[in-house]
Amino acid sequence: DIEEIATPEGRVFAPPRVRRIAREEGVDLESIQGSGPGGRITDGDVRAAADERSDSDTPDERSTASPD
Amino acid sequence: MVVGDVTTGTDVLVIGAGPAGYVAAIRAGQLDLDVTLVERDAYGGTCLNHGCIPSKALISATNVAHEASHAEEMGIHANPAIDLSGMMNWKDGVVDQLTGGVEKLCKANQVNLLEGTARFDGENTVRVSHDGEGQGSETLEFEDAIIATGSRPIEIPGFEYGDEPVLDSRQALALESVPESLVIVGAGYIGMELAGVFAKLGTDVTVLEMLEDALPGYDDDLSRPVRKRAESLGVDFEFGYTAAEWHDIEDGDGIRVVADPVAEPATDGGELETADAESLELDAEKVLVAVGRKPVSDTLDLEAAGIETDERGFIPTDDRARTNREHVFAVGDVAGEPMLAHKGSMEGQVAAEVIAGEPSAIDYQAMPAAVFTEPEIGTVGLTEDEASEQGFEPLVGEFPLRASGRALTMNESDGFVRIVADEEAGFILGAQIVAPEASELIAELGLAIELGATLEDIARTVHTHPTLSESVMEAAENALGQAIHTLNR
Amino acid sequence: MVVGDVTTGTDVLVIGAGPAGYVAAIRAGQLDLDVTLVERDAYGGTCLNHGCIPSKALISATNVAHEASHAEEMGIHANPAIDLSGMMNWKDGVVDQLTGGVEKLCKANQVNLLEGTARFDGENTVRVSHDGEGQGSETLEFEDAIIATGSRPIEIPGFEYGDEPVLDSRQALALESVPESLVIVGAGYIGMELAGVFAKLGTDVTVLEMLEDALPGYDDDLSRPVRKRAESLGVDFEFGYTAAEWHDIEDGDGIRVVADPVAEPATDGGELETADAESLELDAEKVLVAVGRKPVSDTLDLEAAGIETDERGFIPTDDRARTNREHVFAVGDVAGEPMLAHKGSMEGQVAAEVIAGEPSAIDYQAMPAAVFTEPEIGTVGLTEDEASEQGFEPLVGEFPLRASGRALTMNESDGFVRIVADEEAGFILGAQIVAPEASELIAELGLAIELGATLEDIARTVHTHPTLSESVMEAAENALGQAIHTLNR
Ligand SMILES: Cc1cc2nc3c(=O)[nH]c(=O)nc-3n(C[C@H](O)[C@H](O)[C@H](O)COP(=O)(O)OP(=O)(O)OC[C@H]3O[C@@H](n4cnc5c(N)ncnc54)[C@H](O)[C@@H]3O)c2cc1C
Ligand SMILES: Cc1cc2nc3c(=O)[nH]c(=O)nc-3n(C[C@H](O)[C@H](O)[C@H](O)COP(=O)(O)OP(=O)(O)OC[C@H]3O[C@@H](n4cnc5c(N)ncnc54)[C@H](O)[C@@H]3O)c2cc1C
Repeated sequence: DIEEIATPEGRVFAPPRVRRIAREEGVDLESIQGSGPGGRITDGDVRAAADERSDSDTPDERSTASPD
Repeated sequence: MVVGDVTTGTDVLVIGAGPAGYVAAIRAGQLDLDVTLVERDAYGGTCLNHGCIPSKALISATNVAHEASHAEEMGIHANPAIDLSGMMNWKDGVVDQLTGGVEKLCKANQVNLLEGTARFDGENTVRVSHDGEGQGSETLEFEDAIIATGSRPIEIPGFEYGDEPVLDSRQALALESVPESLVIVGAGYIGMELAGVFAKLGTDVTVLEMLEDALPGYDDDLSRPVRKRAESLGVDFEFGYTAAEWHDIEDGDGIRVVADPVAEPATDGGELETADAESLELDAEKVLVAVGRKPVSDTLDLEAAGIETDERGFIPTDDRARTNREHVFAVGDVAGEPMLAHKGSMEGQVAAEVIAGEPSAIDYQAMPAAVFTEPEIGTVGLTEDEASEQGFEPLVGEFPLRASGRALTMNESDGFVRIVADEEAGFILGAQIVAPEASELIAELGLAIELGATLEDIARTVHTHPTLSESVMEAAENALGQAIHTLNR
Repeated sequence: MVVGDVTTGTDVLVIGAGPAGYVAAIRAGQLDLDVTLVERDAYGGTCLNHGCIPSKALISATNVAHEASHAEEMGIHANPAIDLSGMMNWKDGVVDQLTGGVEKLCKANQVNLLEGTARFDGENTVRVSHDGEGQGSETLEFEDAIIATGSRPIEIPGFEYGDEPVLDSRQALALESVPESLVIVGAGYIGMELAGVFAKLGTDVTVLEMLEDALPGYDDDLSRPVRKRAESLGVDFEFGYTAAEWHDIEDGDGIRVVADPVAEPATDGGELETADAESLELDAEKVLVAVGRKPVSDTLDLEAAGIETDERGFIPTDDRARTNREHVFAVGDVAGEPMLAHKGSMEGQVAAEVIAGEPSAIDYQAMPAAVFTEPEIGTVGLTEDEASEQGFEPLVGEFPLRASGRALTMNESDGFVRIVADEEAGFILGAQIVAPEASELIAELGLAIELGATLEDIARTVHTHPTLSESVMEAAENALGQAIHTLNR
């Protein structure tokens, strides 16, 4: 009873266009905390997750990408 | 290869031109794929020729006549005469217009059309045999194939469809005269839709159903208004019976259908007890068997391409509509439940897009379904029970049609709109509607579910007055404890 | 204060029990406010008693009769007789059921009901006078007031409503016999809805309209199918004329309506030219004036509370439904265009919530509207032109009803669904629908706009087959260049 009720597994709340972007970017929607109403996942949430991942995946690229 | 045989090739082969196959072919054409669509019978498949479209045409037409003759309360006195052959001609015209349209759309989207029956002949080939004498066959090579061969009605022992008084739904939709009496075996959606049509045509209809209610796939409170309305049209129901056999009535016209009571587990949990009710004998002019449909996968020589089916004959697929073979897809009725046209069309689109390299997937949150009875039923997503089973805390809102101004002005006040949401965030999880136009009203809720909309989103969207769609808004408000036109629970 | 006068108090006073006022009162009650609703005439206001509801009831009923008598093509032969008094009784029953419901709902939500006419008497007081002899009046003190006094039909010079053959819409909806012939002045939505009703009742209808088309508030391609259908019902249109006067026909029954051609600016941009067409003389049994409605704000002594109106008599309000006085709100028709029931109800809710301290506001993205003609019109949000004017690059998708399987099975193929989106991100900006059930179909698009849905979201939401709502999906797909059932532009 004290346990927090989490959204049942496998169910994400995100519009079709966001689900498509997630597939394109290879982002797992279940790993994202949505910023929309009620925790709905938005385009921006997915793109941010994609950016974050590519940032941490390719640190070298990041340093070369900022020429100063 | 047989001498004299022609081998041609295509990038994408689609087998079957029903709503799954022709949609796949058109989308493939739009994506500039070289696509060939093979159909053995008629463009549009079951749905356009013998299913959705002719059934809905007859439902609309018989409704027009029935409404007018039952509108004394509204001050209208009419006694319409129905000319069945006129009605069937009109229906056939509707079908022709739509199937002709499908053919044109295929051509306009550069789909190669091929008439014939396809069977796999290897990993990347089918043989297409043409009907009629001397038509022969040809071999077709493909890179990717989409199987969209649909389904056929299930037969029950003793009721073979070839026999004259035993009808399947296709034959029932093409009768040349109104039967005086009809036994319908099966109270699923096809049986119930046709029970309404025939009752309104003046046929004495009896529905036999093995289970204990009409539309057994639906919750009681959804099916009840439909069953009651059917009863008020004069339809008799016999629940808990299975059709055992039929024979011609001696010294008389018509046939006698014998139905046996279903053996039920004893309520005390003990051993199986043969129900002690006696067999029924129902006399009728014809009997329509509508007990379900099964996939058309047995006539395709699937083994030749190494494609697997499950124990019921469906071809299992993944979320890209792919079978166990990477280059072969299956869509529509042959790929599994729910056997609905729009489910097949969506899968057809996905298959074509995946072949074209697009990031498409079968990722719907909810599949709507409708029953075109009186009143209609429309459902999408989860029921309250299903939501609980999946671990949600369901929050439910309802609105009864008798409180809807629009429903009263239509003289139709049976039914309700129910919305199931998740208590925590208010996300819409499902909806069940019994109402006139339920098939249309469910669209808003389907969109709501796909978008991840909440109760508040629906409640705060202005809905036109006076419409039935206001009932959707009111049901959402009711879940939030702030409905205006009904008391909040 | 007058001797013998009673002063009572209420936290929230609502004046007028139409869809704006009663909804405000119910919501206030739900929010535990002490609320009093004053109504001088009938619960439900114009909408339930003399507007939306009775008009839609008569539209439905006459449609039932008309459809049945025009369904030969579908094999149905009927010659319905209409008993107008039966139809009116049924309609009155519908109205009574709904207005009785409103009264019950008010009581169930602890709304104090007071019959009488309210006028402001100071900043925080109204006098409520009771009709009937010796009923007197009382003073009521309030902290916050919500004005919801609605609107009344505009009169045109020479056509006073008291005169027997000159009808307003309220009287037209309550006629005791079917007029043989009727001139309708004004081809707005009320005029067009009633033109259809009377034409189907058998009346010889002529519609006079000052401007050049029926439903002049709507784009040509939306109004055209409606005008054409009306013409096929036998309705005559006279565009570019204004009603000038009427007189009894000498030596005959009925009246003669004289209509003058409208003076138009010369097409060469020169000075005003009196159109050289001659005046028209139209003989008819009655004339219905439906040229618009104006706010009921002149009978309230608004000055006593310091409340301002604009030059047309509307009470300007901010996005909290507040007038220029902090503690006084105005909602519904009296607060301005669009004069629609659902707009008023939404404002009523907001006013009550703001008074209760909730963070509510009038913040809708789009206001739907419907015309219940044949076919219906449903609109929401921006047209293509409006979207351009607002700086969007509009992307438009359309689907013609003649390509809809469901429409053909209803024998109704006039019309289309159009969706306007913004090209860049695909956000839905508006929709225009002419179709059967357009009033219901528009709901999905209203929700789409409120939620910021895109074309892709609608296109990827599975829609039930066969339904009219598929046309919404197809229009979205058409905008994306990937419609299946129509060619993509
Ligand atoms: C009476 C009735 C009413 C219905 N009403 C509805 C409804 O209202 N809504 C709804 O969603 N669904 C309805 N359905 C179900 C709907 O018809 C099916 O779900 C739909 O037709 C499935 O589409 P499909 O493309 O998978 O198969 P089908 O439509 O069955 O098409 C398959 C096609 O493949 C062809 N074919 C098969 N094998 C071969 C081969 N080897 N070579 C070449 N061609 C082949 C067949 O000739 C057929 O044309 C109804 C069904 C019936 C019977
Ligand atoms: C024929 C017709 C058809 C229509 N169809 C539609 C439709 O389909 N959809 C739609 O959205 N709209 C329709 N409308 C418009 C709709 O009726 C109005 O928009 C709606 O009624 C406005 O609601 P309201 O609450 O602002 O005012 P009203 O409904 O006009 O209610 C105002 C109430 O205030 C009372 N009142 C006024 N002054 C006082 C006072 N001083 N003291 C006490 N009480 C007072 C009146 O008696 C009345 O009951 C139609 C209108 C007509 C005439």
